[in-house]
Amino acid sequence: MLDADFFRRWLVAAAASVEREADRLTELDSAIGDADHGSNLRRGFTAVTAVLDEDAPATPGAVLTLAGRQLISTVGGASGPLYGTLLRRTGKALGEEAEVTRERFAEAFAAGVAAVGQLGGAGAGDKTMLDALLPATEVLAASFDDAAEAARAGAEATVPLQARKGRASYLGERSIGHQDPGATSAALLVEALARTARNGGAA
Amino acid sequence: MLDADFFRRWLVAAAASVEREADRLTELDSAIGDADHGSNLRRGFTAVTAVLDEDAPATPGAVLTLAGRQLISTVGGASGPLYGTLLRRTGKALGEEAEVTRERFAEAFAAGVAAVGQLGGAGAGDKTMLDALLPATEVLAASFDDAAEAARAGAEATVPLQARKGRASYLGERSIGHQDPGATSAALLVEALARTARNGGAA
Amino acid sequence: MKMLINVPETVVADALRGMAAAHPELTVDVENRVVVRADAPVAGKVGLVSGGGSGHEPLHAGFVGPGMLSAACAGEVFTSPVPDQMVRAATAVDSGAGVLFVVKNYTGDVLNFEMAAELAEDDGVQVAQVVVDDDVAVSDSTFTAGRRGTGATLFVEKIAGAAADEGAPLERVAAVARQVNGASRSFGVALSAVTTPAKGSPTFDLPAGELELGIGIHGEPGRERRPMMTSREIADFAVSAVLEDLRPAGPVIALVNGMGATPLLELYGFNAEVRRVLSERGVRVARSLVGNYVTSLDMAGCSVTLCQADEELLRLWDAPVETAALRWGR
Amino acid sequence: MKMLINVPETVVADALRGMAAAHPELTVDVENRVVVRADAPVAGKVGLVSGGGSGHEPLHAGFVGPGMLSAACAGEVFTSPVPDQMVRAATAVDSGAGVLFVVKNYTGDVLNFEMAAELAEDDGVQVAQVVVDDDVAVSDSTFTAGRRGTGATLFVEKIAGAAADEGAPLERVAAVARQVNGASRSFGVALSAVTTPAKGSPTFDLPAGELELGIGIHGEPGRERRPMMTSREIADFAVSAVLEDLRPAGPVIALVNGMGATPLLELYGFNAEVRRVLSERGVRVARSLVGNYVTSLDMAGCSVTLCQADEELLRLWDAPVETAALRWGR
Ligand SMILES: Nc1ncnc2c1ncn2[C@@H]1O[C@H](COP(=O)(O)OP(=O)(O)O)[C@@H](O)[C@H]1O
Ligand SMILES: Nc1ncnc2c1ncn2[C@@H]1O[C@H](COP(=O)(O)OP(=O)(O)O)[C@@H](O)[C@H]1O
Ligand SMILES: [Mg+2]
Ligand SMILES: [Mg+2]
Ligand SMILES: [Mg+2]
Ligand SMILES: [Mg+2]
Repeated sequence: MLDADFFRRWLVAAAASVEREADRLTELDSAIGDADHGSNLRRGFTAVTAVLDEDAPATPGAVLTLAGRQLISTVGGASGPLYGTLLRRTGKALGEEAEVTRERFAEAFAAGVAAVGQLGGAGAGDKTMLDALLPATEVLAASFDDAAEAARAGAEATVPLQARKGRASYLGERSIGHQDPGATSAALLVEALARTARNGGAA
Repeated sequence: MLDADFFRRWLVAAAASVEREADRLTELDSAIGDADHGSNLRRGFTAVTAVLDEDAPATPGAVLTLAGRQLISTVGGASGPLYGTLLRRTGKALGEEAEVTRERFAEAFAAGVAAVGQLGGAGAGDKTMLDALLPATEVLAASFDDAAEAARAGAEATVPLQARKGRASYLGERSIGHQDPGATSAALLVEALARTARNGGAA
Repeated sequence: MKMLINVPETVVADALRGMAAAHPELTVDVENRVVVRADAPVAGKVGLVSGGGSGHEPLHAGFVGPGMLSAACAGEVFTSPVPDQMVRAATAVDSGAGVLFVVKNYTGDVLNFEMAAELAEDDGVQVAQVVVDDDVAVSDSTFTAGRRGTGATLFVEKIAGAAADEGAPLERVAAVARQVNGASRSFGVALSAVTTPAKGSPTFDLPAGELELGIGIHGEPGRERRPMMTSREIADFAVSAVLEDLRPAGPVIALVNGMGATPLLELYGFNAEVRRVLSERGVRVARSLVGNYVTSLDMAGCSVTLCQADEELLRLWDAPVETAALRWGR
Repeated sequence: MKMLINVPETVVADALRGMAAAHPELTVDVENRVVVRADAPVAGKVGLVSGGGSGHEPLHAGFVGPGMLSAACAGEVFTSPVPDQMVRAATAVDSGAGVLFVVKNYTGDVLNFEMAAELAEDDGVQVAQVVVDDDVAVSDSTFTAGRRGTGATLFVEKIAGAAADEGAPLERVAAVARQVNGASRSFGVALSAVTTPAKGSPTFDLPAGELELGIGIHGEPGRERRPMMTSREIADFAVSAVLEDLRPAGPVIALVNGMGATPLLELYGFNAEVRRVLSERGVRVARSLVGNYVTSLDMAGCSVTLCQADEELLRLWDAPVETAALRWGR
């Protein structure tokens, strides 16, 4: 079972990944965007760990909802509302339960990912964070490690795609040949989840 | 004896030197000034040859006065009024004679150089065009070739000087180690004079 | 890349402190990054709120004041502000007559303003939105995020601001804003890439002797790279691109905008070429504006924006405006 | 270096054509490079004429209009205009009340305006001159050409322009101009060198990680080169340099001026630091102006100009002005 602390630790691990990879994310965003994805997420996840430090919500749902709201309030850009919505909707779907099963979480996460799709109007193959999130969702119930692997592969698979959403779409064919920054950060998030579970989190 | 045509040919030769050396003059001005001395003089001497082409004044005095006025009207910057005054005052000092001796010209030229000193308030050693003009004046009556050599040497001798007049003076000690652009162009002028005389001009 | 800054993290807050010091007629909330007309809310008048990533100055905060914006929200450099800022701005300027959000069409701006609109409505503020999308370098299709909002933002903010200043109701102010956006098109060109404080190196490599055509204002590469062109050739290209999309029947308002690092001397020279092309094409320029208004930090380059203007839009354009960056009328 | 130009030879003429197109309220003589208020001469009022090398835009032509200059003469890039232009300008604006020449203290400007003054007097125009020399980076001694004229030129043109607009006689306008110059000091800093169209490469090499302190506006290297400094440190240095020379007893007008390529975002941040230093030093800022006003083509950097202002100067500063680059009052 996954409790509030597991989700708190996930977000702290995600924040650490973002911190470590921020320059790379910005570099990727510089090729087909506006060179801020790393600093955007760093700002957001720093705020998330700060708020979770101050205030430790008791349920998985509350942790994710609070984190999502914090991302919305601090990131800005496209990724702020999108990642914020991902966590908030996932959190809301988890309801008020004190502990959730992996399956229950996978279901909620799928709802969160669907909300991202709805908000941004993107689908698979548009070269966005969804290209990492959607494949991860499919196998999340079975294995967090597989989900991490699927997200990573999904992110890498954005390289040959032409972007149809977000800033990279302005480039048309010139967006081909670059990995999408948002898909890359989404993979970091799912990898952090798997790592957290491996480090004795998930029951 | 030197007639109006001799002075016309001198100015045409000077214009050719300026054209050829314009980039070098600008380069020198770029080190201790504002990178325009070459284009300034090119603009001025192009205008001088144009006006002398249209209108061929009958006396040496009229040629130089016209050329001087033209420099004043087209160059701008510090060098425009200074070179303009040099030629105008030299021309005025020559009066209305149809031909002048080398000695007479040397005297008039000295008056022109003095006027430059008065207008700009500079003296020998201030790292200006005067450092080429003053040494030339001293030997001009004896030999145009010697004057050319004196002007060239005078220009080169500006390298170790600290500028006390003009834009280069703003640099203080940082003006040391660079040849003055105005002294360099002044040497071109005197060299053009000697060349014109050698090419069968002076009687 | 050298910058006149302390550390990248504080550039936006530092700039807002400097704005506050320079402009007593503005209320600058540095912590929340909201710039408001000191006399807001103005009784009975619709409030105009805009905002976006920083790095485009004087847009938007430089356009806050009588006759134009009521408030502006400053995001991080090239990053849309967050909904909290927009809600704060909306609440500060709402007199009860409602608030118009002027949103440049970027995914981030649209999503954040959208969320803010919902939250502000929850707080009892009536909100309308106009999305500015004038950049013809991006094709407006399902294969893109749609045309970017660039130079026309100034037109929308000025003209809708004048309508609000006259006391027009929210629907009317929004309708004017939409009309202006619909009648405006832009095209931009970069002679150099942009360097953001956070990244510290140019966002793309632009070799000497090449330029980018069809750039945006966020350091994105353009639609196409070409060998360097003359001012004349650039004007031909940019104006043609605009006129391919906008075929003005009547006179236009023309903005020749600098991207930040292009000297005004060059920009005025470029304006001469733009006017030449327009007159060759039979387009009459009723009003003209030349300067650095919608910039991209230290990018060298320019953009051309044309707005087909009827009598009413020209009247609103000519109406008094009193902001840091745009002022006229009396 | 890429530029938005056709050929270097025509940049000034091209810019003037572009200005003429953008500003119907100005009469632009492109051939002779003189920009005049369309309504000049104004009966009974002293005319104000300035000018200088191009490349400092909006100075001077951007300051032509009611309440400021009557006419401006544009020289080649960084080259003083010629006397013929100044005589033409003086004749165009003289209403019989005489003309004040506002001359920046550079050998070329001084000599050419001097000659022009003589010629204009010959033509029956009464001429007074004020030489602006505010740049404390140059020591005002017999070992230099004297302090350069930089940011204070804007103060002199604005305030003397207001005096002329009120109908003050020539002597009084000249006296006000001299008072403003005497009460003003500046200091400038370059983060990058300048590239002139004619030369096409930077006037000096400024390695990454270094800056020039005490630069002028013509691409001359400065007084000193140092490792790169923060905005805070630069403000400390520049304001200290100014205050060493000017010890204001009362309030000041403060201009934080961009050299051309420094983003407004950075300039406003720098203004915050300037205000911090001034308040630490107990100097009260009565009026504040931040922007690109006296520039040096594509140079990155900034300058600080302070003018100690009494009640009368503040009143004249606040008086209405209506030019391309400076507008306020009603
Ligand atoms: N409509 C969208 N749907 C889903 N993801 C999107 C959408 N638009 C952009 N993204 C994601 O956001 C990432 C960019 O985020 P970021 O750089 O932080 O924001 P911005 O583009 O506003 O600068 C992209 O790489 C992409 O993965
Ligand atoms: N006061 C002066 N007296 C004599 N020559 C001077 C004086 N000031 C400057 N010069 C000369 O003028 C030259 C610079 O000319 P130029 O570059 O054309 O003008 P500017 O300095 O106005 O750009 C200097 O190299 C110097 O020789
Ligand atoms: Mg981005
Ligand atoms: Mg020079
Ligand atoms: Mg962004
Ligand atoms: Mg010069």
